[in-house]
Amino acid sequence: MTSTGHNRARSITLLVMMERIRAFEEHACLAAERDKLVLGAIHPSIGQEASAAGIMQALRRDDILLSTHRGHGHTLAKGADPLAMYRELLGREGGCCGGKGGSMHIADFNVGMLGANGVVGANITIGAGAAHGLKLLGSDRIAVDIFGDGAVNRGPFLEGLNWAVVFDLPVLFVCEDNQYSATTQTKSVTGGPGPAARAEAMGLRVTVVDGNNAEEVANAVDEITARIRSGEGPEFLHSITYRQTGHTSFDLAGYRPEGEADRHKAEDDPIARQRGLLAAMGANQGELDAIHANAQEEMAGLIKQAAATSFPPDDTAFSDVQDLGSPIREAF
Amino acid sequence: MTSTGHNRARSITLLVMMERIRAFEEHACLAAERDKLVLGAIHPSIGQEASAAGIMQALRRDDILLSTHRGHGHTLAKGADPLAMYRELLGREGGCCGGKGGSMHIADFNVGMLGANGVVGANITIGAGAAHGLKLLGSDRIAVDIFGDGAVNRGPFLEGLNWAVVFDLPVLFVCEDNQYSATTQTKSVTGGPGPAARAEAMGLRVTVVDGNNAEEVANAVDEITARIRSGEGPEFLHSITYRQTGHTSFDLAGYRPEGEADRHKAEDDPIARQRGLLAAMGANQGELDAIHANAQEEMAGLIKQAAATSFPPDDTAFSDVQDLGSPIREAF
Amino acid sequence: MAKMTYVEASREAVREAMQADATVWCVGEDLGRGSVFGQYLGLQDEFGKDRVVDTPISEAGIMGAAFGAAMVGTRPIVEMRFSDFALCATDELVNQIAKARFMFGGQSRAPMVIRKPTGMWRSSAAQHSQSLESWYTHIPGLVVVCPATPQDNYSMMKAAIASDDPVVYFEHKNIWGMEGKVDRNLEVEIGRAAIRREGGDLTLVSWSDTANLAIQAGDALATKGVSAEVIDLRSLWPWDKEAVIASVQKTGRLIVAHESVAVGGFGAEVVASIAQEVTMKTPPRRLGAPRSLVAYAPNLEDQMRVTADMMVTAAMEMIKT
Amino acid sequence: MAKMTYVEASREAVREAMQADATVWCVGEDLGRGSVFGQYLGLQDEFGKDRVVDTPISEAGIMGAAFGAAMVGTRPIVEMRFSDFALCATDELVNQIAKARFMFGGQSRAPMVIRKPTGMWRSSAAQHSQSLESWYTHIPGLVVVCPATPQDNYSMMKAAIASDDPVVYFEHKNIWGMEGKVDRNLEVEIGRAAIRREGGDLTLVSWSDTANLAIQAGDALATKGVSAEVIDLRSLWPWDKEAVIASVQKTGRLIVAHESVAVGGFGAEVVASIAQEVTMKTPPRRLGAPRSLVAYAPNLEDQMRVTADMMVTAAMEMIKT
Ligand SMILES: Cc1ncc(C[n+]2csc(CCOP(=O)(O)OP(=O)(O)O)c2C)c(N)n1
Ligand SMILES: Cc1ncc(C[n+]2csc(CCOP(=O)(O)OP(=O)(O)O)c2C)c(N)n1
Ligand SMILES: [Mg+2]
Ligand SMILES: [Mg+2]
Repeated sequence: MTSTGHNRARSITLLVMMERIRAFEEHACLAAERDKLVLGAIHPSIGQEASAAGIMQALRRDDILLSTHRGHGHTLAKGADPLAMYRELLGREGGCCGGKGGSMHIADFNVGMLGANGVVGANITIGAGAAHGLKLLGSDRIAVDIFGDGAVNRGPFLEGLNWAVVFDLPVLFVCEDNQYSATTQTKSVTGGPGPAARAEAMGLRVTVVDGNNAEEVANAVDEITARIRSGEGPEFLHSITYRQTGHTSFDLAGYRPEGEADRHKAEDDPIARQRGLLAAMGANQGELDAIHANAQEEMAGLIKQAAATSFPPDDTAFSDVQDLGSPIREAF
Repeated sequence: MTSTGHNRARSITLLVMMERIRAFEEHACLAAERDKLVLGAIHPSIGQEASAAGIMQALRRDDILLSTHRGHGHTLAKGADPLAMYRELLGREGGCCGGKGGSMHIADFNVGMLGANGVVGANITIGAGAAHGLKLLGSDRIAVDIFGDGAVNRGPFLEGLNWAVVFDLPVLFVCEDNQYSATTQTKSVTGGPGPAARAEAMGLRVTVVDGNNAEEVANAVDEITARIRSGEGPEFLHSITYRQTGHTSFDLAGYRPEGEADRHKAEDDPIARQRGLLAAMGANQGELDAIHANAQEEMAGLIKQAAATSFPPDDTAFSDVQDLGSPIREAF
Repeated sequence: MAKMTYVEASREAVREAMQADATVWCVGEDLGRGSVFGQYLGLQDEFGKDRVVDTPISEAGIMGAAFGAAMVGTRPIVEMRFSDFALCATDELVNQIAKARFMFGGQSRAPMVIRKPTGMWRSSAAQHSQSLESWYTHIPGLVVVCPATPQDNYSMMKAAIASDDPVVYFEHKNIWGMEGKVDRNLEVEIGRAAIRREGGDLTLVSWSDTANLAIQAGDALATKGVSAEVIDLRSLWPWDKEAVIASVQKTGRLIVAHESVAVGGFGAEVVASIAQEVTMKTPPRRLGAPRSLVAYAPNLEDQMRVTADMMVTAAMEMIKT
Repeated sequence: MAKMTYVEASREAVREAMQADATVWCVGEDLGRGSVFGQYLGLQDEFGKDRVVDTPISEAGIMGAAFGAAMVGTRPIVEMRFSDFALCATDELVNQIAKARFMFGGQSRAPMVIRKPTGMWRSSAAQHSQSLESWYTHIPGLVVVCPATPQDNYSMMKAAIASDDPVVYFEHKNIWGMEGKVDRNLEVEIGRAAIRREGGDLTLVSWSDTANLAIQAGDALATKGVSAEVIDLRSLWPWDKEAVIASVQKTGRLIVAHESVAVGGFGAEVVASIAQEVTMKTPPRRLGAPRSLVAYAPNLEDQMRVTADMMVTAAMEMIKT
């Protein structure tokens, strides 16, 4: 595969994954807003699915992933079970974190997904360290560490990237740049040319991609991860995309310039673009519609199943704390 | 004055200040090592005096300065009283911080020196904020914020520089690069090309100087501070120098490559270079020797005077804590 | 007297302080859109972007920069969004802000209000639910305020802004919408407790939203014939030890209740202080969270809560011994 | 039994653990030169630069990276140099490391030892002298260890490295040179106090270097005919409440002494816990630092110290009532 070529099977895989992520989150948002089944905040990645799909297709199941509060897509694409994820979002038994973490702390260690994070930027040093651990263990696994554009203004961005360069670690940092930090346009609070320039100045090899083009992301990450796995050191990917929704499912995002979101949805939606590409490659409308319908049907069924699950046993509130010292002995 | 010209009066001033800083610290080190009068650690800036002298001559008394654990030179050059500084180093009454801070927390708010800092890098955000305050107050004062090469690997470097750029603040950040972070060669733990590249990537205008050439530092800072004062925003100075001593006065620095320190002392001492320059400009040896002798005599007398001062009253251990709530009421 | 919610009350206090003093300003993330809970709604329109400052996501930067700006003569109000995120600025708050005045021998002041929305609030999980007020009581140089009502959130915010000390100001996320009458002329001295209910049988001490539960517990106990004195400390440093001593001298019984983890919580300080001074009829009690984490699932979250019922049960056990 | 200093004891424990388990490694600033107090002298020569890692000045990086490396199966020993600097990594320790196992429903472990040299040590001033151990007792998920002797610094370091929990490990800077016999076969269970001296008149509880002063106080009291039971808690979470209860049930009197600030210190937790369980002959007492800052001048620094004399005075006052 050249970096510009398209492999039809992979193109389909990318579309399928993006449709599944979109469907997963659309149903999660409905569950939150309409059905009040999700009590905590959820941060949809609707419009940003190309990064998740494009990056994860290049990873092995045992490679490591760290993500953010906006991590459903990454987690699903890494191979996590959507039913366990839904159960987690609904705080139910059988959730991938036993109902203890919720959307913001979703994790599935079985597929190398070591956690979303509720603290912006915190995963950057942790991801560097996971790669450090892999190197110490002599493993050929690699780590991918995804964060938003807002995170580049926090100290861990500098400390984590510097760490990876100094210790020459097998890690790919991805800035998934959706242009907003909550309600603030990130460029209004970011000095200088931005994430890529900063990473370059820290000594990382940098690639910038159109983060709404799944093929471009996939091609870039195929090459990058091959280099990293062969020991060429840490790299940085700046994936430029757009957050089509509010910051959380409850946020109407009235602070955005008029028409901005509509324009992105109409002209730059990663799923629509991938469908277009596949159509141009000869796929028929029916095939593409089926991918969409299957994803919707899958997630509609799973969220129902999750909603029918019971809440975790009360006493699990006191398990998984620590080995030494009982969590409840000083309680009341 | 052009940026390459030399003004004899200023050249003398620079030498005088450097000799005074050197003498101040030589006597402080003796007091620490030989006389056991200084109980805490002191971090000499011997070999780095050109930064202090060159930068401070460009500042007004009411401009703001923030510095580090290695801040004697900066503080003296900013106009602080060396007797009060010595008293502080010896923990005596009349010390500029009442004997409460010591060398590592030296400060003189009367001359705008808002404190050395015991936490590497912590002064970077504080300095940006001081400039922010000045701007809010509509003042024409500026802030200078000096830190070491080791500090560029801590988060506050990124957060402070970004802040200054985003809010377009009147602040000069100075990385006084003596090539060591305690016992570690800083380049061995710094990714990428280094401080200047990082600052540039954050959007600051960057100047790199030979930090052992007082004239070069002074010329650069004259121009930079003029720009900052006229509202052209924050800048960054990378001043490359060398720490001729150990990290503290007690550190023999056996970890340095053999001959490195000797070579620097012999070939690149900022005071010797300034003497050489003045000699080349026609100053006679006697005049230059007198500058040296005066500085030595001044500091020898002052440290004696400081050592003859009594310790602070015991009850000052409980003053200057806070207005609300008594510091001792819950004590024993 | 105006009727206001808890969130409106502190917003009003901030607005009035900003009107009265041009050196007062607010700094934090998303303030131009009101911040997460609407605490700043309208303030950027009124005072402009220079005095209601939208920042990068940069808690260390916010805290450090505000401190620098305070040292040169401004009075920043610092928004930390969730108290949990303030941990990203711990060096700045504890090693710098709290210590500067002392370390520099009295040369500096840090007149700052550091706002930390605190506590459990609908399935926010372990990183957005903590109550860490006891930490800051342990740090000389800091003032710690925990208002429980709209009136206190108005009056104590005013007092906090007026103070030259750095004030760590905990607003409880669960009661932003709580309504109450607010007298703009009422001054509340930081360090003075409020006796929310007088009683002779036992003393129930609390603060922040738990103080509201303590009032409920007092009401419930009254129906059982037990007269509880309910004390809302309102601030933990300084705290009104004298008021608690006077009450326990009268009642002979003490329960301290708080939302934060019991182990190492400020309840221990209150109990230890009083045990040292007053001989009680029955051993004192603390009610606090178990030493576990706040989970996301609502039923698990509830396991960490101290409720009015628990206070009633503990009180009845005490009365019966 | 070997004779070792306090600093040698933990270095030996680390060395042996590294010899036994290739996944144990050390990470911090200047470790190749032994770190500030010689804790790592020789280890880089023995184990190489990959297992004794020299880092940038980057506490948040060190803590966060070590955590990431722990989650993939290594066992990092994290050096914070001075406990004060660890505040630069508070989010990493408190929001991430302490919470991960729970938040992720038991999927992860963070087998880490976080070393924090602590306490007052010759004119180090406010930013290099703090004792903040009580903070970490308040954080579910963390273990807190404070050894006072070479033997404990050997045995408890071994236990800390062996634990799958994150252990916050406070070594007192004042006693690096303290010598003592160390039995390499002696295991010390974290959570088990040491009765340093048996006695029947009063119970004196302490930890870290203050426990050594408590033994001196016990000796001095003996010469005055007062028999003090001296308990060194050794770890604050878990802590040996049972041992203290048993002792106070016997003596009826309790003094808790520690170097950290009294307000919000762990002494309050001990006193409150015991007051709740045991009826004492006299009110319990706490000895801790005033709520002020540690100054640089030696005489001012001394104002913050809890001494053996103070313990004796407090004990004599108690005995007389
Ligand atoms: C340290 C910290 N500060 C603030 C927040 C609140 N917060 C949550 S998400 C968010 C915006 C993050 O922006 P970005 O990094 O671009 O990620 P995105 O939400 O766009 O995916 C903010 C400010 C937080 N979680 N952590
Ligand atoms: C946050 C923090 N980490 C570690 C230290 C210990 N320390 C004091 S000075 C120093 C070296 C600093 O190097 P650099 O910034 O280059 O300044 P220099 O000492 O060379 O002037 C270190 C590691 C500290 N004071 N603060
Ligand atoms: Mg974003
Ligand atoms: Mg240096």
